[in-house]
Amino acid sequence: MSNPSDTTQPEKSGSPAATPETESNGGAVVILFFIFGLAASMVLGWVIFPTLLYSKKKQPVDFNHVLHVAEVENGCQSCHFLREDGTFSGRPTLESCVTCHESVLGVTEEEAHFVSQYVEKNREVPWLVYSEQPDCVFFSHAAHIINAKMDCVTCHGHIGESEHLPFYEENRITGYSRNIWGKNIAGIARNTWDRMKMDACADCHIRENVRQSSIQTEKGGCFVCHK
Amino acid sequence: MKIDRRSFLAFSVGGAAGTALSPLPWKLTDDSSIWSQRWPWVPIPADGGIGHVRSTCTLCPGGCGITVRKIDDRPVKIEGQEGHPISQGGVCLLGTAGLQFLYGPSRVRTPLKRTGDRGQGRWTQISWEAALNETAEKLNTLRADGHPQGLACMAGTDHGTLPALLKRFMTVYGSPNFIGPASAKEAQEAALRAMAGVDGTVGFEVEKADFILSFGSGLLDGWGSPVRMFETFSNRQDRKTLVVQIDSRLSNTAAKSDRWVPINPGTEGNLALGIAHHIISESFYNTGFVDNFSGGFDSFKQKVLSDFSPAKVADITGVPADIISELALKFATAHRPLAICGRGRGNAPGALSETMAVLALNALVGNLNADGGIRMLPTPNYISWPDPEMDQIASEGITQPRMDGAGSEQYIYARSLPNRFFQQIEAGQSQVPEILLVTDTNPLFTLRDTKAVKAALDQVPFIVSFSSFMDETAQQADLILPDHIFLERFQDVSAPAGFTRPFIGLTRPVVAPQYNTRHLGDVIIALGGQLEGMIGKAFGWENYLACLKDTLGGKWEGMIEKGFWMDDHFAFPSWDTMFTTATGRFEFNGEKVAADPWNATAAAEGDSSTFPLILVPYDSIRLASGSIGNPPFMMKIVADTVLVKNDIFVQINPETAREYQLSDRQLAILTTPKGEVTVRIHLFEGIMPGLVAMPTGLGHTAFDDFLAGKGVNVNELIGPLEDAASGFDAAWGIRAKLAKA
Amino acid sequence: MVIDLDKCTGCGTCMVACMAENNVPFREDETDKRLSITWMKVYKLTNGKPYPDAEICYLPRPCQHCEGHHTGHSPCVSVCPATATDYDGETGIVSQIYTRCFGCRYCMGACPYHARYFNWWDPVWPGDMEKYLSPNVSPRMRGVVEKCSFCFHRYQLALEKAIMEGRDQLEEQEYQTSCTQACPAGAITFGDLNNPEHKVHQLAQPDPHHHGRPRNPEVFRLLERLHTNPKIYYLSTREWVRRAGDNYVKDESKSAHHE
Amino acid sequence: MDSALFPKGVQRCAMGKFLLGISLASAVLLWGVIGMLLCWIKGLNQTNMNDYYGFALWIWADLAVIALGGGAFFTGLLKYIFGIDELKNIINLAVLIGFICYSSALLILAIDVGQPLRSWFIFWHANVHSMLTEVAFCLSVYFAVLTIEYIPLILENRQLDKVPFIHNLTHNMHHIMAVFAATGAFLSFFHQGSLGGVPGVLFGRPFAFREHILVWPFSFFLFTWSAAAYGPCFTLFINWIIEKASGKQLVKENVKQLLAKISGWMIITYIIAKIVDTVYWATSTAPARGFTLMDFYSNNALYGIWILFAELVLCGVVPGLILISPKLRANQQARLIAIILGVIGVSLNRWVMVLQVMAVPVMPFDTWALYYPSWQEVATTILPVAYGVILVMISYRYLPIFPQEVELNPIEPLSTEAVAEIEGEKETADEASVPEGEPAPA
Repeated sequence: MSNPSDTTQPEKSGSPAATPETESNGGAVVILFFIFGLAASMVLGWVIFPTLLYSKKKQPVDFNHVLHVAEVENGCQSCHFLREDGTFSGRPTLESCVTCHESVLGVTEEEAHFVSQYVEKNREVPWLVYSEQPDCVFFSHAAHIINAKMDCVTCHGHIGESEHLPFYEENRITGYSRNIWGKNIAGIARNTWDRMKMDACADCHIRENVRQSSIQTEKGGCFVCHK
Repeated sequence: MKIDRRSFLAFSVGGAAGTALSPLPWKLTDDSSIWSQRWPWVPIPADGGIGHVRSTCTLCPGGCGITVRKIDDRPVKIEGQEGHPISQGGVCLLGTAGLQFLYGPSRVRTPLKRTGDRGQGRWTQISWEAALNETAEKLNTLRADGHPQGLACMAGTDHGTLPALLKRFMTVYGSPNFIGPASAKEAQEAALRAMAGVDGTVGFEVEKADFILSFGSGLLDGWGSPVRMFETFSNRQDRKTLVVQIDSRLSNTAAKSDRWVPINPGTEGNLALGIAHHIISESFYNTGFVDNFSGGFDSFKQKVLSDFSPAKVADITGVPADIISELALKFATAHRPLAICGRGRGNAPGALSETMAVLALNALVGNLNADGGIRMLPTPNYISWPDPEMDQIASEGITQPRMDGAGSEQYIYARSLPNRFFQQIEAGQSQVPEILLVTDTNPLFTLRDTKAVKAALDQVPFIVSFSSFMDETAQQADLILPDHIFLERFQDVSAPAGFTRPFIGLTRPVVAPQYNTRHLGDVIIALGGQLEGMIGKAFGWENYLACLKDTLGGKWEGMIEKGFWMDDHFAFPSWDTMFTTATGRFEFNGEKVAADPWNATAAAEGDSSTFPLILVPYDSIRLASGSIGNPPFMMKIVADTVLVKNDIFVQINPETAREYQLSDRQLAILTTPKGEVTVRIHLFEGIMPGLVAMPTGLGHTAFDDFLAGKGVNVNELIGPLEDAASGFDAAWGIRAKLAKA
Repeated sequence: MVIDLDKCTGCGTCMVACMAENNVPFREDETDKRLSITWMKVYKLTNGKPYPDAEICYLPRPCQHCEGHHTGHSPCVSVCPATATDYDGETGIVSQIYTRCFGCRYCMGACPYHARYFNWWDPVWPGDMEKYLSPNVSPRMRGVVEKCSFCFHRYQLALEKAIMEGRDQLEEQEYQTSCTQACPAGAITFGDLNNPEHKVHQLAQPDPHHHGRPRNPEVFRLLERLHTNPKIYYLSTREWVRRAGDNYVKDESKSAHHE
Repeated sequence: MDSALFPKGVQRCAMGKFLLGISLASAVLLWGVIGMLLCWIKGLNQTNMNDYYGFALWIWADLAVIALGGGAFFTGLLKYIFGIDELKNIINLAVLIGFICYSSALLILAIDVGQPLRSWFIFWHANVHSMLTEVAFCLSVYFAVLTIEYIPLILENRQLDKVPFIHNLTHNMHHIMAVFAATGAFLSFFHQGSLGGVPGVLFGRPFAFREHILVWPFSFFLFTWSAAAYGPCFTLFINWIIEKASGKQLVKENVKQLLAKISGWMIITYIIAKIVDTVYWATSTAPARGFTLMDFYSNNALYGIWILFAELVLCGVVPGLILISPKLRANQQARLIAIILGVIGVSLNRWVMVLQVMAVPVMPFDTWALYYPSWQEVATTILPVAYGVILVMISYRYLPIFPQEVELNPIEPLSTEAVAEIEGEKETADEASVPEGEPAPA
């Protein structure tokens, strides 16, 4: 699990603790025990902890993005669009689904379930939003899409190319989606969309020099992203 | 042994190192930080698309235009409506807090039937069908018994299709007892009928006037259409308009006026005539108008010159003679003078003579239907339904005398006399209604001498309330058939208070009805259908909306689009054609006023020996004193010199305080002939010594915990005084005494 | 922001509009004003003269968004131990982040205007009133400090609209606070004090060389002499009102605050 | 029955009597705990604080106990750094009191914040410009130091000391104690100072604001100085109480007089600085903002000019003079009075610098804000006192707090060795170096 650099760590960090002992006999045993402890805690921290931390939740309906993207004219914007006043529509409401789905299309079970459970009962689908931010966060899609010319993938990854919706992983402590912290438990982002925490936003804002107007932090002003 | 200890040490060191190298501690810290920021029971408002709906506010008679901001289907804020002819994009605090009524705990959420004793607050929820059936049954029996006049109906307004439907219902049912409101607005209309013979409403063209003489009217305290008054006030400097406020208290209006003329309370009418005296004696008056278009001037002149000499008036009003003549001069020589009346917010009509005196004053300077003057607007005539077919019972019942005596020989100019209605019942001098319908009004709170009103209500066997809220009167009802509130329904708002053009505002649903309530209009139509006789026939619409569309006809489309209809080009008739009195002239003394109108002041009730002080109610824009109580947001901004915990403050002058050894914020007993309450003292330099001023709008016993039990309802302490000339409630205050608690 | 005290009638619409706009909670008893959250608060001033010479003036007091004597050194911002409140060099707005604040209340002690309020209770909306809460302002939890934000969310929304229309500058009217918009007397003017085009600049005539002190003799700022350099300018033609805006040692020359 | 745990060669009261005392204190403690829980569960609406009194009784209690606990760092400074060796006989007590005071301060702070669960944000998201941040950092670090200084005392318990490992540990710790003492002194200098800064920097509050003299604000020095000056008074006061309670003399007269003398000179120097500061503030700082001195002391029920007199003269100059005069100092009664006045004096100063700051209206049309604490506040403020009493009782009973006790109240011959041993270890620590100081914050 833990990469080589980690396993080399113990000698470095461990040796000072161990040296006084190694003068006398049984130093090897000590080192052995040391590595024992090290390995055990590593496994705990890197393997067991993440699985305990997140609960997997299934989306109410298994939505096929590929299928829909093929159907609509202008990709994501067809359903996730900016309103005229610049606010973002987020996930589509049942209303927009019904334009095609007032009756069952195709033969999939999922479809039947969707129509019977939501369309017919006229209930909004309680989607679990992978990128849901806390209430104190203000995010302007307009600013990022139009001004910064960013595309959806930059933050949302390739969800648009998925045929099935992945599990929604909820952090048992914070109650927020795992996507905010990032799949990597160490919080290391390999792709631009791996992390949606404040530092991730801030890094980019610093790079792009977006309203670095805070007097206290000399970084981005709080009221750029907070409400 | 040794090994073990060391090994264990090594193990834990390794463990520590490993943990430090694993994400566990860092991730946990970060998560707990986020966890500590999330409070599950703090609501997270749902986001959505922003939309706006234009409608008309009906929380007061002002008729302001509002724009309701919505998030998807949720109204989230009420704001002003740009370009609205009355409110010009403005909005008042009551309107702004309107959403608290929509979702508030005091809403009646479903039809209720009383189970406990009256006022005990024990109810069972019943279906609309059951509620309507029970009502219909009662109404049928009463009619079958042959005295339909035993049905009475109290309504909060006289204008628009809803009161029209109610009146129609009463007519075909066979009862003359439709009791509308009686406020300063109605007093003005009565004066207009008496003096000009015009059946309509009085408009005050404050926007164009350049000298406004306000006889105690709280232009900034909720008088007329509040927002319109605020705007007029604030941009008057640009128009070089002067406002003189005649007031016994430094009210907000007085404080903001160009000049405050303190006056003994209740003597405004005398001052008006005193000013008239000067104008006449100095021949400042508009001869063109007086000589050619008025009648009864000579007797008026004689009366005024003999009885209202500056010296005498100065003595009564406490306004020095030189100031009286100065005001007269300024008023008469102003380019576009305008005298305004209706004390405070104008909740009480006052003596007819006061309104007549002020109208006469306006007439003297010839500003009737002139720019910046008094506008005489005929009653909106868009409601023209075919006369209903009447059956025997109805035709007989309708000819019976009204319980409140309005329209009788004696009170010929009054349309409704709610105060008298209850007085008569309580005094056992009139037939007690067997069924009372109450809608859009809360007499048990708003009328003087609430104890008497309560006693009268107790005698009524069956009370049906259509209130949307659990107000004081609804609490006494046997059945509550809750109406939608203005944000959930269609309604036409015509003849807004004091406005100067023919106008109909459209109130429309901005949100689907939140609870199991029904539109009053629909209920009346449905009820009509359930009654025996011809009654059903009178309501040929399947529902209220159909009725409204049908009634507004061509105006409808435009109203849906703009939110209102207004006749911009309305041509006001000229002096030679505007008066429809027998003589076709403006009658200074009124046409058929029974009693001599010029015995001006009504003295305050109580004898001055036991009650050395005088209690006057005062209106504040921060306290809604109509049938609706303050919403929580408004209670929140009531000053701590008005209410602390549940104690109400009365304002007295420090001099008065010294006289009775009272100090600021101290508890005291306030006694009037009508009752005794505990109050706190607020020392205020802006009030005349000898006066005690108490705010209106507090002391609710109903609604919710945010309003009930806070302060005292001043109407419990003041009794109505019947004005001989009109039957209106002429009381403006009452004698009182203060003592340490 | 410039507030014309001659026009203000003390009606309190600004206060209600502010509460309605910003999801401000309320309680059954709000008569203890020192426990009552009112981002915008209207004070009643009197000239202290006896009847009938008494005069009243109302003074609305939002957060003054002080800039201090060097940029961002407002009384409250510098003292916050957790960087929960901040001064924005671009907009000049003093921000407050409720999820960062841990409720030490040092900022409240620092603010001479009492513009900061503490959530002593859990917010509760009776009946179904939660339904009217606006998503543009996040409701606060118990134990944190809150205050006027100059309706900053309106700025954010206005910007989004401008972006849609391909602009990066806002028109003066596009960003107005809730109180400004609501005031039926039109007493409040809001805009960019540094923009000579804007009405606020023309009314207040801030002097850049003296920490924005107004050059218009009829305009004053609250407690000018504390060098808080606030952004709220008050306009009054009445001398006693202007004098009531600051403290003076007895017999001090009236122009003292121009030293 | 528990005599096996007593320090060598001393007598202690009967178990029953001891437990009675403990349980009495515990009852008070419990009351405090209830108040504390109420504040945590129901929130700060349990207090009588309001938007004008964001800081109230608790913050005062914090400032006060920290000032009184100042005896620890100052005595430590004198003993270890300036090598005034007699003080070794009272240093343990000073450390114990310091430990109690600082732990109490931290506890009260944890109740005082609106979001206790987030209180660690002060480190996590620290704003280095804030005086409170500095306070929090130094406070917690110094608390750690005090703990480290207190541990060896615990380990010196007769039974524990038998364990060789512990014995060695104690021994080693004594060696490096000077380092900690120095660190402690250094840290204290800053957090006492920054506590003074807390009101001093409030330029929106003319009553609290102090000008820039070497460092802004000047109250930075005043607080440090006063803590050093009055802290020892409190140490002596507690010592007096213990002696009264135990009915024994525990510290030699010369040690007391020495500490009293030092305290006296500190007080005098402090009070001179304080008076200068007050005069400058009253004649220059405040008037420049439109306030006269009397604006701060009139038109209200509580804060008359008497409070200034009491703080400066009655509880400042007076105890100072008493303690510097050898004759008066030697007089038990006079010294006691001086000590008590001193304790009151510094507490009064902290009260004024917290609560009166909140009371004085700043906006001309605003009014005086007066406040009285709710029972929950009082209870939670008394809680630490009860806790302190308990800790003192236990420590005194089982730990060799007073090196001279055995000598002063001889029973067993062994005693002197015990003393010698302790002395020996302490002395070895004297060569410890003083760490570099950092520039004071501006």
